[in-house]
Formats: sequence, structure tokens, C-alpha cells
Amino acid sequence: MLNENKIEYSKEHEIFLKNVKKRKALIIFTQILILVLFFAQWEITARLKIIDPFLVSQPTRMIKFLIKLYQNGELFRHIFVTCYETIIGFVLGTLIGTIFAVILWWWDFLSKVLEPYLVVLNALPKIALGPIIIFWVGNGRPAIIIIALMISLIVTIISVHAGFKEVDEDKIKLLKTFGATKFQILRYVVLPSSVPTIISALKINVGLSWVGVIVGEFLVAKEGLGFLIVFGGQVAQLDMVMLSIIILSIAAYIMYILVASLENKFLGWKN
Amino acid sequence: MLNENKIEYSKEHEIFLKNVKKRKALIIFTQILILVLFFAQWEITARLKIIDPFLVSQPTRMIKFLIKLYQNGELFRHIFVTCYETIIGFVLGTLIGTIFAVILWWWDFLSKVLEPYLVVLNALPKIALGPIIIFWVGNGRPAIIIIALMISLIVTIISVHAGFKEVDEDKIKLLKTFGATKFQILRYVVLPSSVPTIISALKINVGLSWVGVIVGEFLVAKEGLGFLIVFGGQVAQLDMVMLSIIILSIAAYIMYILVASLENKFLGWKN
Amino acid sequence: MIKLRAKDISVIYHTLDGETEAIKNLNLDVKEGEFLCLVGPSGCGKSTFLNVIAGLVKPSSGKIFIDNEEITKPSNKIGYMFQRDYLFEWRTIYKNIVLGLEIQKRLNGDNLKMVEYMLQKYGLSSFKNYYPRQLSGGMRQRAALIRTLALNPDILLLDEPFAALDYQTRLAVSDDIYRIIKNEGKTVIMVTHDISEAVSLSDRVVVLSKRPARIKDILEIKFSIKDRTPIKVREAPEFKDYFNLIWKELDIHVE
Amino acid sequence: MIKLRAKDISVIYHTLDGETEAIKNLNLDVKEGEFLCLVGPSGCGKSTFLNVIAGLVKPSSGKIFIDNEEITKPSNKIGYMFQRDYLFEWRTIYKNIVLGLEIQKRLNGDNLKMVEYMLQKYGLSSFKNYYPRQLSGGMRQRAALIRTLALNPDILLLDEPFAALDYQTRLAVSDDIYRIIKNEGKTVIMVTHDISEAVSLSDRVVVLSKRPARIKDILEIKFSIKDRTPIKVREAPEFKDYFNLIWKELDIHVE
Amino acid sequence: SCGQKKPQELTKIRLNEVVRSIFYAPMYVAINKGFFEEEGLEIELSTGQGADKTMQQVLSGNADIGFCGPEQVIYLYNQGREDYAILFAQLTKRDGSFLVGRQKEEDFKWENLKGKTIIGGRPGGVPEMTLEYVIRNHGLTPHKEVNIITNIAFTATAQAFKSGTGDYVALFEPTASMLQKEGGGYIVASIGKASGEIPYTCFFATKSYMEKNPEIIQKFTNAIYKGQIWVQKHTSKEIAEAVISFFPGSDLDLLTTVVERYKAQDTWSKDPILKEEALSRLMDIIQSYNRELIPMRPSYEKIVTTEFAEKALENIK
Ligand SMILES: Nc1ncnc2c1ncn2[C@@H]1O[C@H](COP(=O)(O)OP(=O)(O)OP(=O)(O)O)[C@@H](O)[C@H]1O
Ligand SMILES: Nc1ncnc2c1ncn2[C@@H]1O[C@H](COP(=O)(O)OP(=O)(O)OP(=O)(O)O)[C@@H](O)[C@H]1O
Ligand SMILES: [Mg+2]
Ligand SMILES: [Mg+2]
Repeated sequence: MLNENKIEYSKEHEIFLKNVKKRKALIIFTQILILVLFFAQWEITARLKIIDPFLVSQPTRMIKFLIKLYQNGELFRHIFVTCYETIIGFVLGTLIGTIFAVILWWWDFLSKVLEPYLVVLNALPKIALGPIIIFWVGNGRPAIIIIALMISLIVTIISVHAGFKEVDEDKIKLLKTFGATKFQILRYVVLPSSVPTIISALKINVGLSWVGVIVGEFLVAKEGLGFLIVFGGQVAQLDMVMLSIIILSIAAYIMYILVASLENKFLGWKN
Repeated sequence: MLNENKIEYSKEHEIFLKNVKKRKALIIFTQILILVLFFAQWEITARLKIIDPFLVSQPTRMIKFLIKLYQNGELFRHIFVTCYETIIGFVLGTLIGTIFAVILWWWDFLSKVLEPYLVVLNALPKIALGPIIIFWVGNGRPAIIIIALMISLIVTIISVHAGFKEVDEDKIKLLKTFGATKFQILRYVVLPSSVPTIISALKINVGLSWVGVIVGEFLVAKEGLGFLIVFGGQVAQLDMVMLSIIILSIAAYIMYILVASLENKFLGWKN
Repeated sequence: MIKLRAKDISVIYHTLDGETEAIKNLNLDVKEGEFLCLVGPSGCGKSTFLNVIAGLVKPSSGKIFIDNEEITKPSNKIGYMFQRDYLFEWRTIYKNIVLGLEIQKRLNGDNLKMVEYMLQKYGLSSFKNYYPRQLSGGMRQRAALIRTLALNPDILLLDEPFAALDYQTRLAVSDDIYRIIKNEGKTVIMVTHDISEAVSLSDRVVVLSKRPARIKDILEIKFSIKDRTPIKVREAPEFKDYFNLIWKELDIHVE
Repeated sequence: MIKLRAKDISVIYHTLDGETEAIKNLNLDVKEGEFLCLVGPSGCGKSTFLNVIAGLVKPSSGKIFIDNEEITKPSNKIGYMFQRDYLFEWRTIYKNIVLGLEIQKRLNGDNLKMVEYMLQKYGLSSFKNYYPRQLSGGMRQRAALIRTLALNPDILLLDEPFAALDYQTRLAVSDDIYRIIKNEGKTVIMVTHDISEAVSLSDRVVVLSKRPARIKDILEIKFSIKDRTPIKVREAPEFKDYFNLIWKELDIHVE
Repeated sequence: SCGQKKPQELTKIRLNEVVRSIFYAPMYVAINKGFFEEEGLEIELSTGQGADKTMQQVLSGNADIGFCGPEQVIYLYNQGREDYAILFAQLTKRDGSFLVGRQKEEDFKWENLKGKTIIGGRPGGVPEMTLEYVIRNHGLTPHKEVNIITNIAFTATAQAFKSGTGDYVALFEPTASMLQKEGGGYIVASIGKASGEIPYTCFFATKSYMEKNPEIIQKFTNAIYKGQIWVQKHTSKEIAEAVISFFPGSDLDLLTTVVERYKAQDTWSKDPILKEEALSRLMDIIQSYNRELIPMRPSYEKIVTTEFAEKALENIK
């Protein structure tokens, strides 16, 4: 019965669909192959002493370390702490950044005045400001989140504000003919038509938030993946450093995928 | 004689031009005012012991330190070293990033395969890889430049490649009707029409190159502004730290302005 | 009865590059229920004039009166429709159509009933939950018109409303929209580049000069035909004469 | 003499959403020096057909012959002009015009002399160092034509070349370009939506069916008039008959 | 051991350590063995990642007690801050770094370093100053007769050495032991032994805090002293076991080796008393490195108090 509802495709089309699937499979296969080869050569060259496991660790050592960390119950605590901080930093960065962008859009004069300051803030290595931040908000989690924020905030402000400025003037004109207030223009045109810009800012932000949290954890932390990296470096535990980096990569990728899926949700009207 | 060539404007237009000038002057005035107020309150609150000059320094102390540094002839050496490294990192980052973007554009399969890896690399805190880089390329300037490169490269690749993919399909089709090869398509359409994207990538890159060089100098340097920041911290000289951060801001701003002026040069056809 | 009066309108644009005189001392009266077309060379100031009427651009001198009242900011009595439809891609057709009502906080039963009625009448009912990109150009343009009419304006300003459509669709849609507008008894000022369109739709055609826009000539368009429709009048004997007259007035030669 | 032969052309597009049959078993012969217009409903496969001829789209089945030789990739004998001019904003008009020659590595004296000659003849000489955005739509379209002609193709494919121009400019430019093409004695296949345009320019009009495109009818266009030009033939008595014939064939009703 | 009753209410003390290191084992012992609780204190430990940052934490009021090298206290005093910091207890009495070479050298002599290249610490840091002081004490001029590389962050020196840079490297534990275990180098000398006793890492608080909370400082010093005693009385393995929770993922054997090495070179102070001659030696070291860093030597009485340490010695047997 159900079969009757299926659209019948020509043979050519089925070949085409098969080719598409094949290609997709090949891509995923190659991606996995690269991963496997990468870890395999890492292990082998380390065993053959071509590379120095003291410096770059080696997969089996990392797995051993992973098991150890898991057994004493710390693994998930560190991962959780870092993810938690990253998510907070990310959400706050996006929110506050968008609010600032709205403010700059609203007061053009202000945006002109602040432009060079934004440029400078953007170019400043925030890590240099770490001590100042710690001095202000103490050395707890807030400091980490603020450092993460600093790293993503300015980029968000600049790119979202640029997005706002690119909104089609004529759409704004249309709303003006309806007698819309400035706030209504913001709500009905500027914000919704900037959703794509905001989402691409989000995608950049995810990455920056991770970097920010890790840098923050370098400066002040007793737990989290960044702490493990610093601490591992201090006690020459490269297994710890490398394992943390790899866990970090996986977490960052998962979070990126989640944000990218937002795109499908909010930009449904595009397809 | 020359006066005769001047275009005569109506009175209204002169009022308009005057208003424009007034506004511009007001913007610059406000910008300077903010700067002045900022430093003034810094100095005053420091003198009144509201903020602790031992922790955040204070303008007069910084100026004293600046004079000292200038007198023993080290000021320009440190500034020069950092600027030099940043420029090298910036130029290389742009060049190599663009080359990689071209490669990804050329082999679409490769770009699909590498996509998740680029995402992950983008989110990785490159600073954690610092020791490995020192192990590979030694503790000289190359290590600093490579760290700067690592920080800016991935962003360049991702954004320039995205720019390439947005090139008008129809322009490519036009070239195909001329019988153009893939290389000619790259040379005659893809690259030139991506110039605006590349320049906006450059603008981001300037900032990232500064961050990268400073981080690199934190890890391995005997001179430069990043070195001064580390050294100042070691010997509890917050004047040195703050002064370096301020010099850094100025240098970063100047370099940004230079890059932005490239825009006028290369996008002359826009106006 | 005079619905709209433009009195001594001049517009000068100021930019850093210099000043552009777009309109100079333009006087025009539009009667209630009239369909008026503006034609003129490219860049002469036609859109500027509509913007002045809509209260979007402040004239450098001169005044606009509607029903003998001066207006200085966008008025509820005016509906403006642009060359492109400017439907918001992220809203469904229905939500696009009620956008103006939503902004003016007039989303009440009466107005919504009116919207439903128009959707029905102009064949968009079954598409109301579609997104704009799922509709053809002609349907989008009709949706834009309903969005404008939903606010129940007395005066419609149309700035080359059909220019983005292809030839056949254009003929059909203009026929369509002409009927809709005449049904509702609106006063219309329309800008077009297409002389046949101007002749076939309007009661009067205003020919403007090169920039700065001044009125060069005003032609009353009258056909001997009964039950005038835009497509029908193209067959009327007077059509070609009007066409040629305007063609000459416009003094067309390309560059 | 048959210049171009399309034999049993079928094109099916495959996408993840499904398949689209754009052309089905289309056969067409075009004589040397002929000006042929293709008209047909929106989305029926006209551009696809031109793309097949230009070697840009591989047909699912069927073959294209030029001068009795099968072609499978873009050929030097063909020049293609699109709806939009696609002048590169970052190149001057002159550099845009010689782009094709540059790519085919034929930037020699003879060809450049030819370019200079055409620039002169078609009134672009004094603009050759301007950037595209400094030119009007009509001038840009002429520049695009010279770019195509500079390669000295035997066959010109024109895909709605005037659609982006406003009405007056369109009339003037099509007149202009018609003369240029006839001067150079090219074979032309042009797609248009504008029936008057098709009738006024072509020797034959091919009416295509809805998608998948098949040939519905072919009309020979002949005028009693002497010294045929596109603007003149609009006054010819046969013009309206051809117009109405095609109008009916196309069976136009909007949605 | 001591049969004291636990008070119900614990006072929370925010302590900022300069880095996490086995070098500070007695402090971790005091925390893990409950000596602070016995005194009615609860320690909230954070890591400053640098002496300057630890000092900033204390000055900004984000930490009550700081734990790092006394040089920061000296610098601060010299900059004329009214509410300066005062040192009240000492934990380590010598430099904790070791000279690691490429070969085993049974009869290493500092004089042999002539013409060699050493990877040292960052300029301005006490480890680098101490290294140069030791070299100077053996009749060699740093940077002239001995080449010292000072531009590498301390987490990266081992890697740089392994990649072939330098003939020797000055490393902290456990990096030195791990390098030796991996066969990448051999510990040839203890820099701490060669430099003599100096107050290397000490506890301090601001003057105002100390005046307001003398009883807390006293209790804190007591706990530290208990830790110091415990360390003296137990084997390296026991110590390693006691502190391993502070070093996630570490290897017990390696920790034991490191503790053993520190014990062997007499790293840890037996009591919290900071002696004047030791402080004066530290200032010698700094001044010999760069006189400008301490243009005026602050007096011992101003920046050190032994009052609490002495009382602790009386309190605890
Ligand atoms: N906001 C503005 N600032 C400066 N000049 C402007 C502005 N808007 C229009 N102009 C100029 O004023 C003149 C008239 O413009 P307008 O858009 O009214 O012409 P138009 O008749 O509508 O042209 P078209 O037929 O191309 O639509 C043009 O020269 C244009 O460049
Ligand atoms: N690259 C493609 N992939 C899939 N489908 C396509 C592609 N190009 C065109 N089509 C589909 O093929 C059909 C014919 O398209 P084509 O562009 O040839 O029509 P057309 O007659 O030129 O239309 P128009 O009058 O709008 O220019 C359309 O339904 C279109 O959606
Ligand atoms: Mg206009
Ligand atoms: Mg087409």
C-alpha cells in the first residue's frame, strides 16, 4: 500500500541518487580514514621513537590516562565545567553583543564615536588583560566567563552591527510608509533580516568562546579542560595535555554542529 | 584665477556642508574627550587611592616609564620587533590562507572532507600547542610567527573559501562560454571578485595577528611588547605592563587603518 | 474635488559630492478617484516626488496637501507600493499582508475580515501560509498590493509596480490590478517607464522634464471604447496617437 | 544551408529533490544568417536549450551539430549573451571587452583593431576607460555585445538580452543591436518574453510548449515593408496579426 | 596525632598559591591531613599562575593569604604602597630546580659550564636569578662565559631542550625526573643546594589584614607547621600518597621519586620561621642580577614577622 505512494523515478535518476549517496559515503569514509591514519601513525612513530612521546604523547598512553581519569571520577567533572563555562560565555556573548549592536544602530553618532575604540579592543590580545579582569572580579568562574566574553564580544558587536547596517534601506522605507516607529523598524525589519548574519556570528562565536574559556582557565582555574592543559604542561604530563586537547576538539565540534542546526531551525523559510 | 574654477554652491548646500563638518568635528572631539576623561579619571582615582596604582598603574607613572624606556633607547626596539613579527605573520597568514582557500575551491571533495577538521582547528586554543611548536622550530622568531600564523590562518581559510563559493555562478558560466580553463576561471573571476572578501578577512587578520604575536612572545621572546608585558609582571612593574598594552593598542590601530586604506586602493572601481 | 495638491515643490539633495536638484517648483493637483501616471526620463525625480507625497522626503520648499490639510510625515491616508514587492522572506504571505495593520495596531476583526475577503477575491487564499519565495512574481506583486490596500488608504502611490515582471505577466497583472484599484475607488499616482502602460491605465498622463523635474505636459487620456480595460484599450484607435504623442514629448534617444 | 542542427535533444535535471525534465526530444534546424526567436512559458526550458547549444549543459540524449560537426564542449563558433550584462566591475569597459580574446590568447593586432572599430562604430570609444558602474544600462548592454562579437562567432545565442532595460532604452537598444548583428551577418538564436520584440526582430519565431519544452509551432515572419527595422515593422499591418497569433499559441493566463 | 576537638564553625580562608607543585608538599599535607580544620580554618585554594598574579589577588582582596616568592613583597614595599604585604611563614628554603644535562656526570662541577649553553628561566624571575647567582659564585660570568637562553616560557623549556637546544636545562620537578626517566637527560646538580638557603616560597598577607585577623594568621601558621612536622616524620611514599589528590593523573612512583629528591636536598623548612640572613641572601641574589630591581633594601622587620611562627613553635610540640 505504502509503496504506491512512492514517487517513481527514472532509472537515470536512481543512478544519480546512488552516485550522490556514494560520494557522501566516500567523504565520510575519507574523513574517518584520515582520523584513523593520523592516530595510527602517531602511535607507530611514537613506538618507533621517531617522534618523542615525552613531547607529543601517544594514543595508547592517552587512552590509559583517559581510563585513569574516568576511574577516579574526574573526567566528566572537567568536561562539564568547561562546557558549562563555554555555553554561558557563548550565550552571554551573543546576547550582550547583539544588544550593543542594537545600541550602536540606534545611535549612529555613538557608533561613529566608538568605532576606533572597537577596532583597538578587537586587536588587543585579551589574554594581556587577564590580570586586570581577575583583579576586578576575582579569580573564580566569573573571571573565566568574562575573559571568554571579551574574546567573543567585540567580534559579535562589529559583525552584527555591520549586518544591521546592510539591511535593505527600501524595506525600512516600506515600514516608514506604515508610520512605524524606530523601535518597530528594529523589531520588524532590522532584527529578523539580520538573523542570517547573527547566526554566522554565532558560528564564529562558538569557536571564540572555546578559545576564551580555555585561555580563562589557563589564568584562573582549579578544574576544567584548560586547567588540565596548563597543569599537564607544568608537570610535563603531555598525555594529559594532548588528551584534553582532543576532548576539547570533540566538544567544540559537537557544539558547532548544534549551532549550525540552529540555522536550519531559524532559516526554515529559506528552503 | 583659481577661484573661477570653484563650483558655486547654493547657500543651502553650504549650510549642509557646514553641518556635515560640524558633525565630523563633534565626533572627533567626543572621541578625544573620551580618551582624555578616561586617562584623567585614571590618574585622579589613582591619586585618591580609589584604585590601586600598584595593580593598574597610573598615567603619570606610565609616562615616566615611557621616558625612561626612550632614554635608554629600548622603546623603539621593542615596538619595532613586535610590529615586524606582526607584519610578517599577517602577510604570511593572508597569503597562505588564500592559497589554501584556492586549493579547497579547486578540489571540492577535499573541502568537504576537511570541513569538520577546519571547524575543530578553529576552536582549538592554539596557545596550548605552543610548546610543540617550540620543539619543532626552535625558540627563535619563527616560533612566534608560526604561533601568530596558527591563530589567523584557519579563519582566513574559512572566510576566503566562503567568499570564493559566493562568486556569481553566471560570471563563471560566461567565462566557460569563452572556453576558459579552471585556472583561468580562478584568475579572471574568482580571485578578483573575492577581493572585497579577502580585504575584510585582512581586517580580521590584523587583529588576530597581534593577538598571535603577543601570545607567541609570552611563550618565547627576549624582546617586544609581549616580552615587556611578561617581564613587567615578573618584576611587579605594572607601569611597564600597562604602558605596553597602550602602545600595543596604538600600533594595532595604526595597522588597522593602513589595511583599511588598502580597501580604497583595491576597490577603487567601487567609487 | 481635489484630493491631493502639490504646491511649489522643490527638492534638492545634498551629498558630499555636491548638490542635486531633483525637483523644481512642481505644482500638481490630483482629483479624487483619478488614475494619474507620471512618465519622464530616467533619474528625473519621479520617485523623489512620490517620496515627498508619502512624507518620506522633506521638500526643500513647497507643501503637500491632502484633503486640504498639509502633511509632513507619513500619513495613514497614503499607501505606497514599490517597484519590487519587498515581501519579507521570513514571514508567510498572510503575515506579510497584515504587517502594516500590525504596525499600526489595527489588527481588529473588521480589518482582518477585509484582508480575508481580498485574499479570496484576488486568488491568494490558498497561498496565505506560503513563504514569498514559493510564489511567482505576479502573485507576489498582488500580495504586495493587498498589503497596501489592507490599510485602506485613500491615495495609492505606485512606483513602477510592474517593472520587475516579465512581459506577459506584466500585461495580465496590470489588468488585474487596474480592476482591483478601480473597484476600491482609490486615487492613484503611478510612475512608469512604459508608455503603453501609462496610456492604457491612466486618466491623465503627466510628462516630466529632465532633472530637475518640472511638468512638461499633461495629457487627458480618453477612449471612445466602452468598458475600458487596459488590454482592451490597446486595440483602440486613439491608443497609437497617445503613444506617439508621449513618445515625442519624452524626446527619447538613447545616450 | 543549415548552420546549426539540434537532434532529438532531451535534458533531465537531477537534484536531490527529484528530477526535472526540461526538454524532450527537441529537433530544430537553423539556417545560416537567420534570426530566430524562441518564445515559451516561463521555466519551460529555453535557457536550458541555449546552454545545450553552447556546450555548457550536456544533454541527457541527443546531439548538437554546427556545420555538420557534433559539438560537446564550448566552441569558438558560438557567442553567448545573457540577460544581465555580467561586465566585471573591477575591469574597465575596454578590458571587459577584450576579456574573451585574452582568455583565448588571441589578443593580436587584427582582433584589437576590430575591437577599436566596433567601439568607435557603436559609440563607446570615449567610454573605454570607464568602469561599468559609470555607464547606463543601454551602454553596458552594448559593451556586452561587443565583448561577444569581438570573438567573431558565427552563431550568437541571446538569452533575453534586453530584459533588464527599461522600456524606452529597450526599444532603442534592440534597434541598435539588430542593426549591428545584421551588419555582421551572424546567425542568431534569441530567447525573449516580449512577443512584440520577437515579431519585430526575427525571421522565424519558435513557440515552445510548457516544460518539458517541445516545439509547438514555428512561424515564418515576413513583412511587406522595405528596409525592415525593428521599430518600423511595429507599424506594419502584419505585425498585429503575428502578435495575436503568438499570443494565442502561448495561451497566456497568469496563474 | 594531636587530639584536638573540631570546632563547629570553620572560617573560610582564601589562599592563592603561585603554581601547583610538589615542591609545596607540606602545604598540601596540611590541607589533606585536616590540620587546617583542626585549627578551625577551611582553605579555599586557587592558583595564580605567576607570582605577580598571586600578589594581585591578595592586594585586590580576592585572596586573604598569598603564597609565592618574597621578592614580590619586597618590590611592593619599595613602590611605597601604604598597605604593604608582610611575610609571616616560610615553606621552602631553597630553589626547587635542578640542572639537567645530556649525559650522566658523576663528578659535575659548576666550573665545567664554561662555554656551555643553558636553558634558564624568564628574565626577572627568581629561578633565573638564582641560576645566575650560582654560576657567578663559581667564578663564571653569565651571558659571557656561560650562555643562558632566557626567552622560553617555563612550560616549554623541557621541549626546547629535547629538541636539541642547549647543553643543559634548569628544570623544576617533576619535569626533571620525568625527563630523566624518559632518558632525555640526566639530573647533574641541584641549583637549590648550590645557592644556599633562601626564603623561596612564603606566605604573606597585607598589613591591614594581619592587623585585623591576627588569630587567623596564627591558626594558619600552626597548621602549616603541623604539615612541616608531618613531612619530616613520614617517608617519601607516605608523603606522595598524602598529596596525590592535588595532582590528578599523576604517577605515585614518580611523585615518590620527586619527594625523595626534595627531601634529600633539604628543600622544606623545618619550621615556618623566615630568617633574616636568608632574606638578605635573596636580596643579594636579586641585586647581583640587577641592582635596579631593589634600589633600596627594605628592612627585615618591616616586611617579615616571625611572631606567629615562633608562637606556633611554642604551641605545637
Ligand atoms: N537620497 C538621495 N541622495 C542624493 N541624491 C539622490 C537621492 N535620491 C535620489 N537622488 C538623485 O536625485 C535624482 C532623481 O532621483 P529619482 O530616484 O527621484 O529619479 P527617478 O525619476 O525615480 O529615476 P528612475 O526612473 O531611475 O527611477 C537622481 O539624479 C538621483 O541620483
Ligand atoms: N541547474 C539546474 N538544476 C535543476 N533544475 C534546473 C536547473 N536549471 C534549470 N532547471 C529547471 O529546469 C526548468 C527549465 O529551466 P530554464 O531556465 O531552462 O527555463 P527558461 O525557459 O529559461 O525559464 P525563464 O523564462 O524563467 O528564463 C525549470 O523548471 C528550472 O527549475
Ligand atoms: Mg524611480
Ligand atoms: Mg531563462
